[in-house]
Amino acid sequence: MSILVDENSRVVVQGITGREGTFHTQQMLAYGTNVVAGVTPGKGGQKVQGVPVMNRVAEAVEMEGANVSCIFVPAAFAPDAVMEAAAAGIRVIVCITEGIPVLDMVRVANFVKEKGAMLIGPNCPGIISPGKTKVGIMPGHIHRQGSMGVISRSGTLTYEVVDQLTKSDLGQSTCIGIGGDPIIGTSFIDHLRLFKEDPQTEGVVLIGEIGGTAEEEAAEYIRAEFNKPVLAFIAGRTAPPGRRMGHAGAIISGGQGRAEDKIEALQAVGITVVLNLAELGDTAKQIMAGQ
Amino acid sequence: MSILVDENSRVVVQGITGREGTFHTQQMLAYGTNVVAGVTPGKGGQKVQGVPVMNRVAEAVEMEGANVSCIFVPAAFAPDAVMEAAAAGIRVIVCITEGIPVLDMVRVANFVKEKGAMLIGPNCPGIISPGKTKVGIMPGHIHRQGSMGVISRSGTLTYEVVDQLTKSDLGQSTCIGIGGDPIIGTSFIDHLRLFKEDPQTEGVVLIGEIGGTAEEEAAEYIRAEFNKPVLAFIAGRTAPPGRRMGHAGAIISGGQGRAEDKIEALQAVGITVVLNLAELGDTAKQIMAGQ
Amino acid sequence: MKLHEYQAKELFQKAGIPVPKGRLLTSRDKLGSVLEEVPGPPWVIKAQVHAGGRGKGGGVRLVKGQGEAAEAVAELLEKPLVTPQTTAEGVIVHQLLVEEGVDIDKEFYLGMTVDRKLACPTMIFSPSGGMEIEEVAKQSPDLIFKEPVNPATGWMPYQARNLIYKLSQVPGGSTVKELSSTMKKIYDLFVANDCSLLEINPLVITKQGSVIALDAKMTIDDNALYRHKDLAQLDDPREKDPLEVLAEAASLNYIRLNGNIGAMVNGAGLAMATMDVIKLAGAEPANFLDVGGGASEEMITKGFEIILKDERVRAILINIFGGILRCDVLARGVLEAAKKTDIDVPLIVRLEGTNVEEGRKILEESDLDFLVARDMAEAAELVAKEVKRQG
Amino acid sequence: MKLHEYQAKELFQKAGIPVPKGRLLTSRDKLGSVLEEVPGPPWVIKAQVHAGGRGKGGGVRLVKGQGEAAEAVAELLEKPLVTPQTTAEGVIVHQLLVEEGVDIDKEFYLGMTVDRKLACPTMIFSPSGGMEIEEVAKQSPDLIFKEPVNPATGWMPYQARNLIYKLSQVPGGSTVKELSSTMKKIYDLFVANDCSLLEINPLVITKQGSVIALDAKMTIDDNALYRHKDLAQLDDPREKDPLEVLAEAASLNYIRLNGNIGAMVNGAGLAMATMDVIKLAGAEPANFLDVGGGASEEMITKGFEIILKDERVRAILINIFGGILRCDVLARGVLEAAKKTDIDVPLIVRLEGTNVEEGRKILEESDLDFLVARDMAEAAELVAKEVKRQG
Repeated sequence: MSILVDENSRVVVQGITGREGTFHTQQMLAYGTNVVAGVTPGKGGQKVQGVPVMNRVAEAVEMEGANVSCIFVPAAFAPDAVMEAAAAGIRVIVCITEGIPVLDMVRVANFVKEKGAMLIGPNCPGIISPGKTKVGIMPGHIHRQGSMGVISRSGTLTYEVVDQLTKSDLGQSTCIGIGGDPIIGTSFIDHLRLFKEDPQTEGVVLIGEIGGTAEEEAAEYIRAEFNKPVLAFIAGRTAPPGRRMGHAGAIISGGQGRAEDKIEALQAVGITVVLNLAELGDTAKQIMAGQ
Repeated sequence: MSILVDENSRVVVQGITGREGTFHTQQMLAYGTNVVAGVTPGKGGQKVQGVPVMNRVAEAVEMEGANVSCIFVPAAFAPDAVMEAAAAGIRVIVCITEGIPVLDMVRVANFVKEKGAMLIGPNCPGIISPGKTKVGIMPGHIHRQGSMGVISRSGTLTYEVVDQLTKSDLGQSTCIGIGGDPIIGTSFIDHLRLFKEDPQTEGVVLIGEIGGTAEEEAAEYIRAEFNKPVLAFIAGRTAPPGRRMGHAGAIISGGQGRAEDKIEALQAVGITVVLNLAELGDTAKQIMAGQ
Repeated sequence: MKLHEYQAKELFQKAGIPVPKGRLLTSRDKLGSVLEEVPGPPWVIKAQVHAGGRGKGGGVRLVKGQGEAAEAVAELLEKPLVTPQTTAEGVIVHQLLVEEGVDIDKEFYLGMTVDRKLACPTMIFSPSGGMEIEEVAKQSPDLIFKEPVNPATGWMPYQARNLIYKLSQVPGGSTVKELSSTMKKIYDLFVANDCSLLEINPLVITKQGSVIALDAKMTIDDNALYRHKDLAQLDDPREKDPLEVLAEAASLNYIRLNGNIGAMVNGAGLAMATMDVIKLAGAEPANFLDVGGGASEEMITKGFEIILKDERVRAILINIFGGILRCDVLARGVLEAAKKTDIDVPLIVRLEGTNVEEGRKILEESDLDFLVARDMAEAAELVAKEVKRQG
Repeated sequence: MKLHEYQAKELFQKAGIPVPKGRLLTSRDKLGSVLEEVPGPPWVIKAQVHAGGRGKGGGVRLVKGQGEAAEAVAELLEKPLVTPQTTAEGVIVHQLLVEEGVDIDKEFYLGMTVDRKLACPTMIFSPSGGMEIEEVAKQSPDLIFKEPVNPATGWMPYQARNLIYKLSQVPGGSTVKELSSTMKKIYDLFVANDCSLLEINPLVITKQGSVIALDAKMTIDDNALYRHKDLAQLDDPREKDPLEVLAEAASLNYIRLNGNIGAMVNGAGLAMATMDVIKLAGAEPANFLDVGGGASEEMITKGFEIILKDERVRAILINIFGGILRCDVLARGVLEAAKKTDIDVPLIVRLEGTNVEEGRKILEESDLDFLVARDMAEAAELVAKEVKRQG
């Protein structure tokens, strides 16, 4: 198994003719991802990396059976692109784009939920089920198929974690970057629910950071409903309040979103929180060995 | 049983200090309806017909356990009143108000659905479960408790039908005026679903009229899922196209909404359609006797 | 409330939707100066009436010179125009729109309406422009493209793409942009003006690749007029039956029909059902009249007067099921009207519901001449009898 | 992007939200003419700085006459202001807002922000005006009233009632109307300007029963500035660290901190984690620097230069996990920077991911003096060692 995407995923790349879209389409194809179509309005009929380009997502769904979308459209047009995918019936939408205004995301998040789709991101590296498919921009080669689920608000920090897991002989079922923005399509909890039901997944690594209360909510969910071992890391223990730490969502404001509070909330429900990132791989290995 | 409202309904009247609100509060109380509170912003603390007036629906919910609302607020303010009720957790909202702009109703209908409430109306006489409670403006005395469900897009036409039923010794479980506007909170189908599960209801009378395709949709639902006898009447066989026949929703436009098409759709799935309104009571009696 | 084409086009222009250059002509004398201001020939002269099917009735003329223009104006202005949607007498044309001719390359249909089932505004687009959309719907439903609009997000650019790229022949890039921008503006206009219908048929692409609205139809939601005082002033009572104008002023729902049985009913559904019963009895209703749930004595009087003003009326059926409207109020209103006007046609009264006994008593104790019907069935029978009697 | 109080109040005024009459003072000489234009005494003189806690730092002065006003201006203008949210050196005050004094009857807090969990804008209202809302939240959370706004409907009047009628002392009818109207305008302003935070603290009711915004805080969503060119121009770079201004111009995410270990990382999360590792190793990070996923050679060079410009930096840690950003690009960028500037502090480099071998080779083959860390653990150890060595 694995969650959300696998060898049956048929991916449409929105913004395929752009620089990033083209580059990562090539990378995804190289990983073995089944990229069945690209979309760039007005460029229908072209080919990019051998992939047919269409004018509309609906065409990619009708003609190529696309069921997953990966979006590389610039921030000003990305909300429209996400909604187009959701309206066309795409059920898993991965939005890589960074810099979408928050109030646009208010509308997008509600729209996508109404359509019954799952939005990963925006401002995220995407999602990979190692050995099956990669829908996003993460370096595929550091992953290995296995039993660990990874959910993260960060990009390169996730690569770091995955690299340590792989080096500790812990492969991954699915790794999801949920995005670093204040409003994102899906939360830790949405994916924990899926990992709970996924037999391939035997343990989960949560990678949080300052800002918001998503980690606290995840802790509460895990306490009440999640039955597999969870290991967590929270970035930003040394971040000053009131400053936006790169990610639009990584800001301690109004006394909320501090790393200490998150760590405390997680520890309070019995989750192991790694304080030194360098030790994450080893700690994960110990925990999983203890199962 | 009965559907939506019964002796346990605790009614809040929004717009209770207005002329209509006050009059019908008195009428409802006389029928035995449990009117627990009224709401008129800024008039909290007063009493109308012995019923305490509050500033907010949320207060009526918190302090008096109101679970049904009946709205007599003028059209310009009614959308706000409906949303207030839905946001306050009221689950059955009856909106008597006529003349709400259609685009307001677009927003209201979506909002109410999102909140999980059922909106009856607007532009409707309300809902009555004879012998238990009356939430609306229908003359209570023509009803009798019994086994017929009535769903209607009309007001006085419903009274006519109920009167005939009662005179034919067919009492009613619940009678619902769903409203004569193009966009209404709940359709025939929503209530058929409830009647289907209601053991008190043994047969249903549908009262439709020109405009829209709600009757056609109901016919399809009945064919596929409804297992109790249904009798229908459609008003407006002689109505000219393109004219709004009193109700904002009663208009044949773009070749849609003709009475003949509705009658045909209903007959096609085996529903008896009464063509002469004067014969409705007798026909209902025959059908129910045949069960 | 319907707007005239020229009124809708003024709103289009303000919203940035391109329309042909044109001027309104209300008097024959002004034709010369109007033609000077409008680029051409050729010109197009269009009767400004609310009735549909105007083209089929000869209300739209393409003229190639001043002479032809003068002829067309002479034939149209202040003359009756008969279309498939008017009566046989037609409607009088009081205003003409004189427009520049446009080099048409392609014709589309673009419209917006509220989808009742989906409970949201919906854009409709079709490459079969110029035809009535109902005809297209019947003949080639696959050529009608629809996009419902989520009220939370408003019209989104992808929806324009969904409509435009469905065309078998996609126009050039700049035309696609213009089409897309027109769609967005139509949605904004629709919402800003509380429209119930907005239609451009045809929306054309010119030989130069520009998009232009050749026709314009706008209907405003009557219920929303209270917040659009500016639009309410565009109402043209000359387009309506004079009795309907009277009824409107009295807040009565009255529609004049072609029969001879006047009807006064409370409630729209019951009023329609009463019309149907009259028809079943072999007669034809002269009107739809719903005096409403909360009618006052004055409104009843007014309604009765309006029915009596219709000289085609041969009998009157009053059918009241008292709810909020009490039967005694109805009775007093009718008597009040009878005082003012001679009632020289048979009157059939059917009362039921709130205060019915009191209402019947008031009528019986008056010197009004009328027949009582105990229920709908009897009312229908009596109407039929009257029809036969007058034969 | 933060606005100054006077900038926010100008937007308030345009939106019809009442604010005290006031004038901006940027030079001592103008005080006389400003005081003539502003009703008073009393006047209120307020330092225009972005740092919070301005009142506690003495940046807000109530003056009863011209003499007191001149004194206050002399003490504030072009002088450093230290608040609980500034460094010990404080920030220089370049502008003062001079306002009329207002007869306060009651003080409220009114704010709007985006609720991340509910994914919608949320109005916050409290009768505990004048206090920091975080303090109120801690001490009396029952005095904080919230109304999330459904984006499909926008702010609805009932929501204002839900907030206002929760007050234990409901103000008079006309004041309720003014409060309600202010809430609606705040929502509209919030949405129209893509705010991430909008605060009025205090919003006061005057002794005359009028509602007036005594303070105004607005933060604009940086991601939305592209569609608000007018707002973008209100940015005041004097309020920022000069190195941060440099970084912004180069599209780098850089935040200056108080430590002495410079850090260059790709990715915000990894950059934060790197800061945390530095701290765990017993040192203090001098900055947060995320060069981003798709950084070019030039951006790397620029980022490295900015770190070197910080004279407090005693060692530099480069931590790159190559994904989109390839390690060879990083290496070349660093070498380019080294050419331009002398690197006189120890450099610790940890590379991993895409093109890592090539990157390491480029660095090794250069004449750059640096230490290699194989992983995060080793990087932390080396940093710790450097800190110890330098004592």
